[in-house]
Amino acid sequence: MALFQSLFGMLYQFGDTFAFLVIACAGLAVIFGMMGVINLAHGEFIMCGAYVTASLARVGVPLPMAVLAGALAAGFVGVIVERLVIRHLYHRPLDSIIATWGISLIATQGVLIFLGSTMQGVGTPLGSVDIGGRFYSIYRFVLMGAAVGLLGGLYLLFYHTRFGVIARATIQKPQMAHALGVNTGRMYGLTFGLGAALAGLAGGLYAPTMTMVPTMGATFIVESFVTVVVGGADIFVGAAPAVAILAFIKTGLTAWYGQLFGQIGLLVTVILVIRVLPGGLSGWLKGTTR
Amino acid sequence: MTDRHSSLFAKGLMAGAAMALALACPAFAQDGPIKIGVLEDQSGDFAAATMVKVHAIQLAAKEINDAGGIDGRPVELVVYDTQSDNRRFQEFMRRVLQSDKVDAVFAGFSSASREAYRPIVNQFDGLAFYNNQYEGGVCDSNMIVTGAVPEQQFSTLIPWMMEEYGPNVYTIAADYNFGQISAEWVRQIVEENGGNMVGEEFIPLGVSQFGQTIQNIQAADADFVVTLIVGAAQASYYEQAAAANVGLPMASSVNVGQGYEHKRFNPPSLANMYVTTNYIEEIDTPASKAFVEKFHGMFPDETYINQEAANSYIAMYLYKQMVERAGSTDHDAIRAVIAEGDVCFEGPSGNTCLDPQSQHMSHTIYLAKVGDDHSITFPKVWEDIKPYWLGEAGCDLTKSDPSAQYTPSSPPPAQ
Amino acid sequence: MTETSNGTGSSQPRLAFLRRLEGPQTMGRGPLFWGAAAVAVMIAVVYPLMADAWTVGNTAYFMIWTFMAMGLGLVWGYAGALSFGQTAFFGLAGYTYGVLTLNFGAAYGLTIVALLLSVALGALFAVVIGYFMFYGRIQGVFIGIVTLSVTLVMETFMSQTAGPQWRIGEARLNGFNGMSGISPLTVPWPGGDLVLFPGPILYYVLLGLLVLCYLGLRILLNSPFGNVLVAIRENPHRVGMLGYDVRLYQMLAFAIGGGFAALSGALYTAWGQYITPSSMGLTAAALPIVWVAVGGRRDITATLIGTLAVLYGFQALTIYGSQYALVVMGALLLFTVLVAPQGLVVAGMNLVARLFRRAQR
Amino acid sequence: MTKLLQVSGLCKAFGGVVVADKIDFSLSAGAMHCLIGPNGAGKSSFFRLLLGEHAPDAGTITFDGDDITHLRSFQRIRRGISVKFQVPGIFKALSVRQNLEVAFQSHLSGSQLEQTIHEMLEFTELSHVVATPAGVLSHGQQQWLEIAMAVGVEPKLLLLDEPTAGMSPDETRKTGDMLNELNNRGITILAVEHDMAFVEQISKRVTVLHFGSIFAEGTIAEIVDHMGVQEIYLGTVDDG
Repeated sequence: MALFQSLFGMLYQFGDTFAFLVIACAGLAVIFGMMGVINLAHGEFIMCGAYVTASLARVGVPLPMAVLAGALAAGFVGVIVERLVIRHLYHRPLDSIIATWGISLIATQGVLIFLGSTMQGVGTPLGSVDIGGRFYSIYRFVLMGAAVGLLGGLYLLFYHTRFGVIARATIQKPQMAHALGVNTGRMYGLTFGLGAALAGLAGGLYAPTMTMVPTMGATFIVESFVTVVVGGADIFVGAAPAVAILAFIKTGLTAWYGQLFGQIGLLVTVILVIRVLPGGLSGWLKGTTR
Repeated sequence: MTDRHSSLFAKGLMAGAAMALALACPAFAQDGPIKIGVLEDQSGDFAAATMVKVHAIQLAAKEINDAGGIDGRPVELVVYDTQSDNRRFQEFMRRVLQSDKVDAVFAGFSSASREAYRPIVNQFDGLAFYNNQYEGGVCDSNMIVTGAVPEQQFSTLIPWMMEEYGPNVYTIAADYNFGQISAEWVRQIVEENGGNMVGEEFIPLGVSQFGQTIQNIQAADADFVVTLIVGAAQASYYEQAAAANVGLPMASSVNVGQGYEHKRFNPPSLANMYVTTNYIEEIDTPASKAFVEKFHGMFPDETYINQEAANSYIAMYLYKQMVERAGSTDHDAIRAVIAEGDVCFEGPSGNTCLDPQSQHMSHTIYLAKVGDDHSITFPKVWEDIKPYWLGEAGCDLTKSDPSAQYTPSSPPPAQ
Repeated sequence: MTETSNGTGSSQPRLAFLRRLEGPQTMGRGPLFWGAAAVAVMIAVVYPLMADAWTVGNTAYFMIWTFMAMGLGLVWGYAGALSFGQTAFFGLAGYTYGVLTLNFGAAYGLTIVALLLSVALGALFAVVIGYFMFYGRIQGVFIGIVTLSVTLVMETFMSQTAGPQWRIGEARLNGFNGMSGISPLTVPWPGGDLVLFPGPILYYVLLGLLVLCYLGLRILLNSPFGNVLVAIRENPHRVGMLGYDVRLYQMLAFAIGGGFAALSGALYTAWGQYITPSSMGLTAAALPIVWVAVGGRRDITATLIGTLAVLYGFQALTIYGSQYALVVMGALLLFTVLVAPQGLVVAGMNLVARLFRRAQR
Repeated sequence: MTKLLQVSGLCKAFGGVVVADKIDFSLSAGAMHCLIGPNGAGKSSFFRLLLGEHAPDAGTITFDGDDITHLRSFQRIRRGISVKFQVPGIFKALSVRQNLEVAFQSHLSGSQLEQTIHEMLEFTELSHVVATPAGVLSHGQQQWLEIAMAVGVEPKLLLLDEPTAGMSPDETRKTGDMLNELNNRGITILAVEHDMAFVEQISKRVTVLHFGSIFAEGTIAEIVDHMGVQEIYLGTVDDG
């Protein structure tokens, strides 16, 4: 029984970390992988999704609807931001880092000024379940399911829909796509919007488990970056294995040495991966399979 | 929303230059105003807990001015927003002392910010009030600490919890000075009372996911959990622990009283939480009720009046008393008053007195219990709990001023 | 862009390096520019006689940061590698200075030695990181991510050193709260050591150091080394095909930039007698980028003026703009990137030059 | 006569794509040699292998008597290989003079540097634009500037990748004259070229590359007569 307990415990922790990394990084990965833009306002899109979700849930909107609305709201903001700012910076990736940092400053402080320093959250739904003498939050299992669904959904979207194919074509050969009559500007806008919406979804999904403050996005951002870098430029090939490896490293280190080493382990992994595999996991996987 | 805007606008006006409303009363003595610098975080990470401190100081200043000022001189506040950034504390501490030439400074939320400005206060021989509960140990004659310290909060809380729930204790603490030192106090007091530490875990600042920690706690068979976690991200623990049905009583010296988590989180995630604090707005005494009423009279949409707000308010009146007794704002004269050992104030939190050896305060410590619906009850109140550790360890500011911070593991050098 | 000097004639070989004070890699040349620069320095010299003590100390404090900014200008603007982690070298040097002075005290000019050692250690660390990155063929935005990771690892690590076991000699690292009680810079002086508390003396020392570093950087940038750096920014592949070891040049530029960041770090620690892990955190790491971007990264003069202007501006905003300061800062960044991508100071200098030319016509 | 460049058994494949298939190739000192072949024949890859931008899977490269197979690019350049790329690899933000300085300053300084810059400016007729940013030069001038950058280091071997791509017939002829002059001064030249008229103007011998291996080698007349070469290559060239 004790063996089952600790085995299941490990598995649960792994799944929990896996879900967090997938959900946190999806939006950043789409924007970085598809457009080469490092979005430092990623955390603020997450905060936007969380705030909208929590506000709606507290006036009685069912949580799934509220989460969806949070994602849509963040996506909508994303489309506007792309049109006003990001669009002018595609050829200047370093400048887009600065611009998104500026957006992040404005968003965090703006929310603090207009909505106050904190907001009442929504409670975690669904209660808990007793497995082998330990209690586990059922909502955490929902998050794991959502992570797997998210990976599958993104795969289907980008490989089996017209939008996905055109989007990938646009990103790989913009001039060619343009010549073929694709409205490349709109594709970029939609892709950025999708990335922002995924960030909003992350905020919505985690809103019931976290403290609602304007800086809440910051707790996601380091982990998101780590995952994207380890995954490499092609997120569809690299993200899932990257998340699996990182979740394994983090779970292991946290379980045996505590939270600090879980954190440091992640960051050291990034540095090592970049040194050994400059193209990230996806670059390495593609290099060996071609 | 419009209310909020207008009060923000008013704050903006006040923060910039001298406070107009403080100057509104005309009949003051010749000496000119007594200037008090206010360096608090009105934006950034800590704003949630510190905006109210600024309001408390403004409230006290208004009351004092309405009643004729300090020794007939009006109080003038010089307020800067330090943005939760240690560097701003350094810049603005220098500014208030050197350029604005204030007579005293009320400054700082995090211990890091206090340590950032302390060398500057020492260099210019300023007088700074630190109005937070903190890890304790600052022995510096330029500092007056009005917040509670671990020995006051844990020597009351831990034995009570052990008697009520059992001897097995699990501590989770933020992995920095406050958490480490507080955890050390908990450990020591648990052992002194014949209890048993079944687990102790330190959480890096900024961590928001507690899956592993919750599992460890469930596995440890603790009777109660001491939560010494800090910051918005770490506060996510409560929601996650409730969702996983940890179901253990909790004890803390920092949550509720400072970040009013019981107001922000949905019930019952903080149910069965016990906190020792020297003040929270639910305290049911006439003095406290009057204080809350006055506060809301001036700041109608104040979210929560926490212990730091009360401490800041008390500190203003303490300073008033010291200046009036000393007959000047001169620091040596003020220290002479402190050395008399009877600087006390009967305020919203009950009677508090300033200890001349450490320049920390004795407090009435309230044990607050969070109910299932997040309402607060007070199962126990201890009166006149003294900040004994520094004095016992050998800090005596009436004799010498080491300007250092000590910890139980590195106490003052033996005389 | 026209050029006149740089290599015409080779008289006075002993002072040949002085000719490199002006050249195509740096804006400003000719008697007008140097006249203006001399006037600026003169004003800076007499300014403490007229200003109050706080303003002088505050200006000295701002000057401390310009070294890190100029170092980043070299790495990012000239060598084309956006480092998001200059604060790693800043912090390392700050802690080194703290540990050294807490252990060995301030007598006999030891603080000066500590300062030099801190800068050397910072530069050495930059060599290691630079070797790791450039010899590992890391490029573009990934340099930003690696350097950011380095500084965040250091912040995370230093934040948890609160326990008593974390000490180096006499110096407790003291975790998140930071190390305090550090000696200010102390110069041995006949008739009693000169303690450089923030005040006029420190101001003049820093001003001298700043002028020295600025002129030194100008010479470096207009030297063959600077030429190659700019060429690498433009087309690293071609530079390799001209027989240069591109990685070595990038690593050296990175080391110099790290050394400058380290100088800022050690000076900052001496100034405030305090250093904390948050000076290596995300916000702190982003600030140098903001200064350099807003001022202008492709020119060292613009970087210098821009950094001072942004520091003054942001502080003034914080004093008078209260809560809105951070919003205005963010908006300023957006404005710069969208409207004046080469930086506000560079845009301003170009505008002045254009008006001047038109007036002459 | 000793061989300046000796390539033997050079192989390189990317996944399933073979870009160099056991290439044996040599070049005598003082030669002026052209490398031709249809698109995808492996010409550029061969250059990259010679320059050390790709590591070969097998084979050796010997230059001037030394094995350079495992040297890094810049080390090969320092031994006397120089290259001019198809797309002008000049530094557009730098002036013409600075471009030349960057190219030469690694081994020249002071008056020597001045003199070489002066000579190269004369040689490429760029003296009148010395202070112009290279990015605003005409296409032909950019190509010449890059030739000057490649030549000023006094290489033993000059590699040229389609030196006349995008040039007018007039500019092409002038470029041909320049290269002949350089060859006369003793620089060995290996050029990849499409324009057969230009190949005839400059080259004594020609090598045809096809699917990563050497298909034919000989004088220009022999190659033009070679039936197979016409099939794989010349037939596809519209303006041959």
